[in-house]
Amino acid sequence: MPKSELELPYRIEVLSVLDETGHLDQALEPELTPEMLPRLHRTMLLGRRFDERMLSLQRQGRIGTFPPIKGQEASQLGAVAALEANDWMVPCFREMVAQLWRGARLENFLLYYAGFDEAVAIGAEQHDLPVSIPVASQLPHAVGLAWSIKYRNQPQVAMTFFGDGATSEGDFHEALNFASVFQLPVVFVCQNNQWAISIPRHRQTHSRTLAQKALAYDMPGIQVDGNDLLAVFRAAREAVERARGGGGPTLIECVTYRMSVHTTADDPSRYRTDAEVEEWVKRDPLERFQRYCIDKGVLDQTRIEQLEQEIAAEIQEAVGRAEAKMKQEPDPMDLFEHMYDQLPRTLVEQREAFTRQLAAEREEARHG
Amino acid sequence: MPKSELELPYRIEVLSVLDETGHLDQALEPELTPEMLPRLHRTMLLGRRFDERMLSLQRQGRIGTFPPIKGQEASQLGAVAALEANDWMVPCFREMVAQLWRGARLENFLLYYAGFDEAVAIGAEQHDLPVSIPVASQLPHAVGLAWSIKYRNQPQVAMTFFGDGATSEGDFHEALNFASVFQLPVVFVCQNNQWAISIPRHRQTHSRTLAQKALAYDMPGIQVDGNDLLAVFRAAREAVERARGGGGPTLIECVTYRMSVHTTADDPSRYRTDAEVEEWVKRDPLERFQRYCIDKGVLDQTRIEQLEQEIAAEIQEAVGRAEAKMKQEPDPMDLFEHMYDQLPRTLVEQREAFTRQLAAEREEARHG
Amino acid sequence: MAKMTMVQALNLALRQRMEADDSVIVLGEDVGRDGGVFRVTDGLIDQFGENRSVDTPLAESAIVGMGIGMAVFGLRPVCEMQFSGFSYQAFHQIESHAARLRRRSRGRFTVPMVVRAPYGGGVRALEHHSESREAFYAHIPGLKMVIPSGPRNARALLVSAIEDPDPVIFFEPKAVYRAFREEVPEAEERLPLSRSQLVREGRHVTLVAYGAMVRPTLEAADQLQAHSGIEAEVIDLLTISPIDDELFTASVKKTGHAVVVHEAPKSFGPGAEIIARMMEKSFYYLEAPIIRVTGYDTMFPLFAREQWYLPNARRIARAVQETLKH
Amino acid sequence: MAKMTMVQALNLALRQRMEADDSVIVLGEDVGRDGGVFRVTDGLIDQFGENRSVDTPLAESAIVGMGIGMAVFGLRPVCEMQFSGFSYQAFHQIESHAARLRRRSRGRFTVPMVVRAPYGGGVRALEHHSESREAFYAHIPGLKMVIPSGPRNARALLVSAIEDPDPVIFFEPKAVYRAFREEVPEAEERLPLSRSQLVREGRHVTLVAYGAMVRPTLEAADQLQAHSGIEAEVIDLLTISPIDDELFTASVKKTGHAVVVHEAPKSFGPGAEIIARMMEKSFYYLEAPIIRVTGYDTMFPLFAREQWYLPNARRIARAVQETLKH
Ligand SMILES: Cc1ncc(C[n+]2csc(CCOP(=O)(O)OP(=O)(O)O)c2C)c(N)n1
Ligand SMILES: Cc1ncc(C[n+]2csc(CCOP(=O)(O)OP(=O)(O)O)c2C)c(N)n1
Ligand SMILES: [Mg+2]
Ligand SMILES: [Mg+2]
Repeated sequence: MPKSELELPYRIEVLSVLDETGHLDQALEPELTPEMLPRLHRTMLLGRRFDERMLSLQRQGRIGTFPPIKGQEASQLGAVAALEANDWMVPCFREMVAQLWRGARLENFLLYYAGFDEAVAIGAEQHDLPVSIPVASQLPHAVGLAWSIKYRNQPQVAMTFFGDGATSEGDFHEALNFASVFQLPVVFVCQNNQWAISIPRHRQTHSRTLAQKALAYDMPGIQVDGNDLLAVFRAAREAVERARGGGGPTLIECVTYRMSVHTTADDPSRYRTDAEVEEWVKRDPLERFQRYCIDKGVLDQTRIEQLEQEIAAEIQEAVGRAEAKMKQEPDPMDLFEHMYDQLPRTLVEQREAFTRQLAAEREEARHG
Repeated sequence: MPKSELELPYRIEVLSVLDETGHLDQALEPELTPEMLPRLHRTMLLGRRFDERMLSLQRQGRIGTFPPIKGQEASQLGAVAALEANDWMVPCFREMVAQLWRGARLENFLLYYAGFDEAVAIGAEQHDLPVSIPVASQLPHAVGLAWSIKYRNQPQVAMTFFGDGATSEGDFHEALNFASVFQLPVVFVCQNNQWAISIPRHRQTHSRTLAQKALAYDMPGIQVDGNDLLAVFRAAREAVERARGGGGPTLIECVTYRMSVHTTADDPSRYRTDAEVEEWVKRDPLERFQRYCIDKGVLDQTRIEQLEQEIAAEIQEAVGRAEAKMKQEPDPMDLFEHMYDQLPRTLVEQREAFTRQLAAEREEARHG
Repeated sequence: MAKMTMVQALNLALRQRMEADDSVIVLGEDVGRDGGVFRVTDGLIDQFGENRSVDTPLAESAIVGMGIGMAVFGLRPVCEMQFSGFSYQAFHQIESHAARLRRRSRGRFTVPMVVRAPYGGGVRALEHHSESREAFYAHIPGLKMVIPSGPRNARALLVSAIEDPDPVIFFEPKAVYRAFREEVPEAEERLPLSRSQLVREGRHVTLVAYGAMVRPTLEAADQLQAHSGIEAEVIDLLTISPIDDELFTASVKKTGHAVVVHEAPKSFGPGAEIIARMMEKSFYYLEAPIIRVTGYDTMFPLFAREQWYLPNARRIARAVQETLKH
Repeated sequence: MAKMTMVQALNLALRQRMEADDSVIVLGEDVGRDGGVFRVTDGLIDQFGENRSVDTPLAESAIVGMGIGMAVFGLRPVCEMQFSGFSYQAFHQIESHAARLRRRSRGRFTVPMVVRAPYGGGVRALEHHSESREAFYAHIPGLKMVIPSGPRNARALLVSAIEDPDPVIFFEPKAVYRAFREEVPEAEERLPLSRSQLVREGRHVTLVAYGAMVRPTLEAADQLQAHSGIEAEVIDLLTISPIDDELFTASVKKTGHAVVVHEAPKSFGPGAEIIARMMEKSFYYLEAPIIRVTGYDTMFPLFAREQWYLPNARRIARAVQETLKH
């Protein structure tokens, strides 16, 4: 058969469990324990409300530029919910609610976006890398973590997040290829929120799905409804279990939507229509999951109202704590911290010069 | 259908026309004109003999390190044979015979590998980029050429070459994605010669084929027997025609073999067996195509012997011309040539200092 | 003549070059419909269409690599890196190809390409959005590295960069983008990519700066004059590389003292080259050590601390006083 | 003690560190079965297996990026870039992550990684195989940039680099790889990554060099002594960044004259930083302009011309005579 077609045993699955009309496919429904459901719901609601609050703080000039997550809560939470605490999580820059789930503190987000280096502190027990801003560049780090997990025979996995735009970068490709060659326990979670700033998904790449990019590496790829927490969780759990069991990496494409601006510096009216946003508002992941929790009997309207109050208070306190810190002048000497294990002499000198300069400036200020 | 399989209209074709036993699939046989066949055969033979000669020159220390092409002649020639002269050809560093077909001169290869910058001169009419050594980095250039062709509505295409190892680099991915997003007239020809220095193909990537990487971009991908000039030509012609007709890019994987060393600095006995090489020697592309030409009646044993003599003489003359040039001391001032359109003052000064230094050294040499 | 910000002036340069020459193509992330995240390419897509103001996928190496192919073909690509801190993804394309194709083809192929990138601090930005690493590009033979300091010279330099037959890395100081306006004539102006400019005459000390640092340097010069009668001469480099050392060596021969200012980290930064050249060419005129006022050899801090990282008029003035003490 | 080439000495350093610490992992293109294209990792795969001497796919960004992940996890990756000219594909990983993760996590994560790369000319190599661009890495805060000059210090520095808690870019001079042998003791030696070394004492002029340039510099010193009685002091930097300026500023205070030598292009090269520091710290002792003997601001030529590009003893000696004329 000189001209033949190759039998490629590949397929891209598409998964949806709880659809936008509220229809549930019970056969696919993942068993989330009665403790998990309300925790997930609470974190989702907290993420939504905190996002809204950050937006208003930014608009008031109380914090700087930040990337809202509105609309992507299910997609992020469904994925990290499948992780154990000591699994590694390698975020991009738009995983606020996933980070909250993993133990990040509200006020650190505020301080970070207010430009305080202190806010990036990570607890000694946390297995979460800091935010990574250069698009796709964090993927190889997750691969390195996964390589080490395998080398050290640890029962861990690494999960990394990135956007639809990130799939265009060379680092995406190199990372997936390495993960697959070494058959590493890593889960690649693509938050396809349809936009990379002003570039729509169909101009980012010409392929019908992002999930199918896994085929280039003989890696399982799955496309899930990213606004359906149950579907994301199911896909993530499967991928995490496969990874933990030695079955290698998976690419998960969560089809979701960036309901808000790219960052607060962005003006989406330049490139997308309100009508498009409206369409996606109908598929709001929070409402959908909330309805499910109510149906499951772990939530009711009273509890939701109570929750809203609790969360409002929690956020308010965090804002209070953060703003108190913001009011204190940050320690200028911090410039020289955490650069090296031992500050080299060149930097000791620069620090000394800086100290003298500050002292001189204070002196000047005193004498007018 | 909440968990469903995506109907991906993709397939990877595998193409072979004239197999290693000499069996010809007439239905697939491309019509190569009676002028083309002997030209192709002659170039193939020239490439093989010149490669052998370069190897012996290198072993004698008469030229420096170079990458032999032995075994990849059909794969290269079949592809460029589908191009017109003013189509763009963007080589990697192992396309000697493709470059010969496109008009490169034998002695320039010798001079280049003897370290003479002059040898990289490219004729004003040639649409061939110079050799590109950083693996995969030339692919985006072909994309840029193809973008320009489309922008200027030219009836051209761009074809670029690279190895199996190159498919791991980020630039491969980025280039294919751009080509597909902009639907550009570019043909990506992968010379899968099974090895990237010491790394075998199956450790370079975990996918069954390299051709299937096209699926990541919804681009046609085809795997061809790279030792079968007819198959390569057929696939390349189809891709070139599609590109020229506005049908966008194609990825062609030529399955071939690096019969020789990676470069003359390499020692393959460290990482591969002679038995493997033997297997591939049986599939020698030159013999296979030669037999075909004989069957076609455009060649016979007498003509082959005559050709061998012609070619030996042609190579001998080129070696003579090249070595004559090598004997002349290269002009040191050339260091400062072709750096900028107008040499900046900093470099004018450096050139003057260099001139003074040379003069002083000559002076010193004269006076002992 | 209209009063323009640097963003508007750059936009004007692009627009007029695109009107004059259909081989000028703007490409990059969000440069089309969005007009660039800083709006430098605003409106170009409406006037010239999406084939001239090209929104690309998110991949810097491919943007520059594609630009190289376009330039080799004969077009004049103007690539945008969204921030200079993301140009490193394209570093190999710039170092290994853009800077080399002329010589690698003995002049048959050239790369008349501009790579634009906003750089520098002072705009309360996120990590990677405030760095000044022009030294990386200044150290690459075959490139030109240009940094304007105000709307009018930005426009003129960008026109020259686009017309230049060689690849130009063009860093735009974000802190200046909208900081002030200048008269920018409608008719195209050009500035050579080989000349620094005297922006203030003086006889006591030579101050060398570029980009966003020119303003605090001038401010320091004013303060020094006002408070201590020190007359500082200020030189704006404009082109970092190939460096123009004529003006500053001549100046330092006159003044005997110099202070060099940049945002970039001190060590192995552009200031070192300026000092080395003053040393080589005006050594016997120097009366005191030349001082560098620069960023520190640290990560650029998040913005709550950026005022301490960035040189300012006060630090510059103090350095001048220090060097004049000798 | 055995007489070893630099390749053998580096191999010894890796082997002993791998024996002592199973978190030391070598990775890169062809480092496993092939033992590296220069055989620096020869035999490691046999002794430690393919999980410790890891052949990776051909992708520099992923090699370094994976190394970063490994280092964060707690391993000590030693990444090989096959040639320094191909490290640019990983430039963003080095600049934007390796150098920053410590500060970006307030010390929670560190990157105790070494990126090894053969660099420099003089070995009749192809394009991209001869460059010296250490200045790129020296200008990145958060990194250390180390270049040994001989077998024994190469071994000691590599041991220290592997043990260092911070990322180290380790350039190995190809021209020295097999050029000569030195006694290298079996027991592990270490050298601090913060100290240059006096390799020849002298009182008339200070010569600063590193890597492959140390040998021609010493040769020049010998010639000068023999033919003109000039006693040159020679300093081998060893660590380029963070730079050790104590030794060379002290030396130039003594000699009043200096010549700085490197293969890298002159402009914005490491020599500029050395001169700037001599200026800052020993200005009043300088008797003449400091001269740079360096590569030119051109592409490194193909090898038929490399002897003209590279500094040699003759050029260095002439520069010394020139500076002493003053
Ligand atoms: C390497 C790099 N290039 C450019 C940018 C600027 N930038 C920040 S976010 C972004 C778009 C990212 O899109 P996507 O990956 O889809 O993630 P999303 O923002 O939608 O979450 C761009 C271009 C960057 N941060 N890094
Ligand atoms: C970016 C880059 N990394 C590393 C190298 C060193 N190198 C030269 S050829 C080669 C292997 C290339 O393999 P492949 O792409 O299969 O091409 P082949 O040599 O088999 O023709 C390597 C690693 C290089 N030239 N460029
Ligand atoms: Mg997106
Ligand atoms: Mg190969």
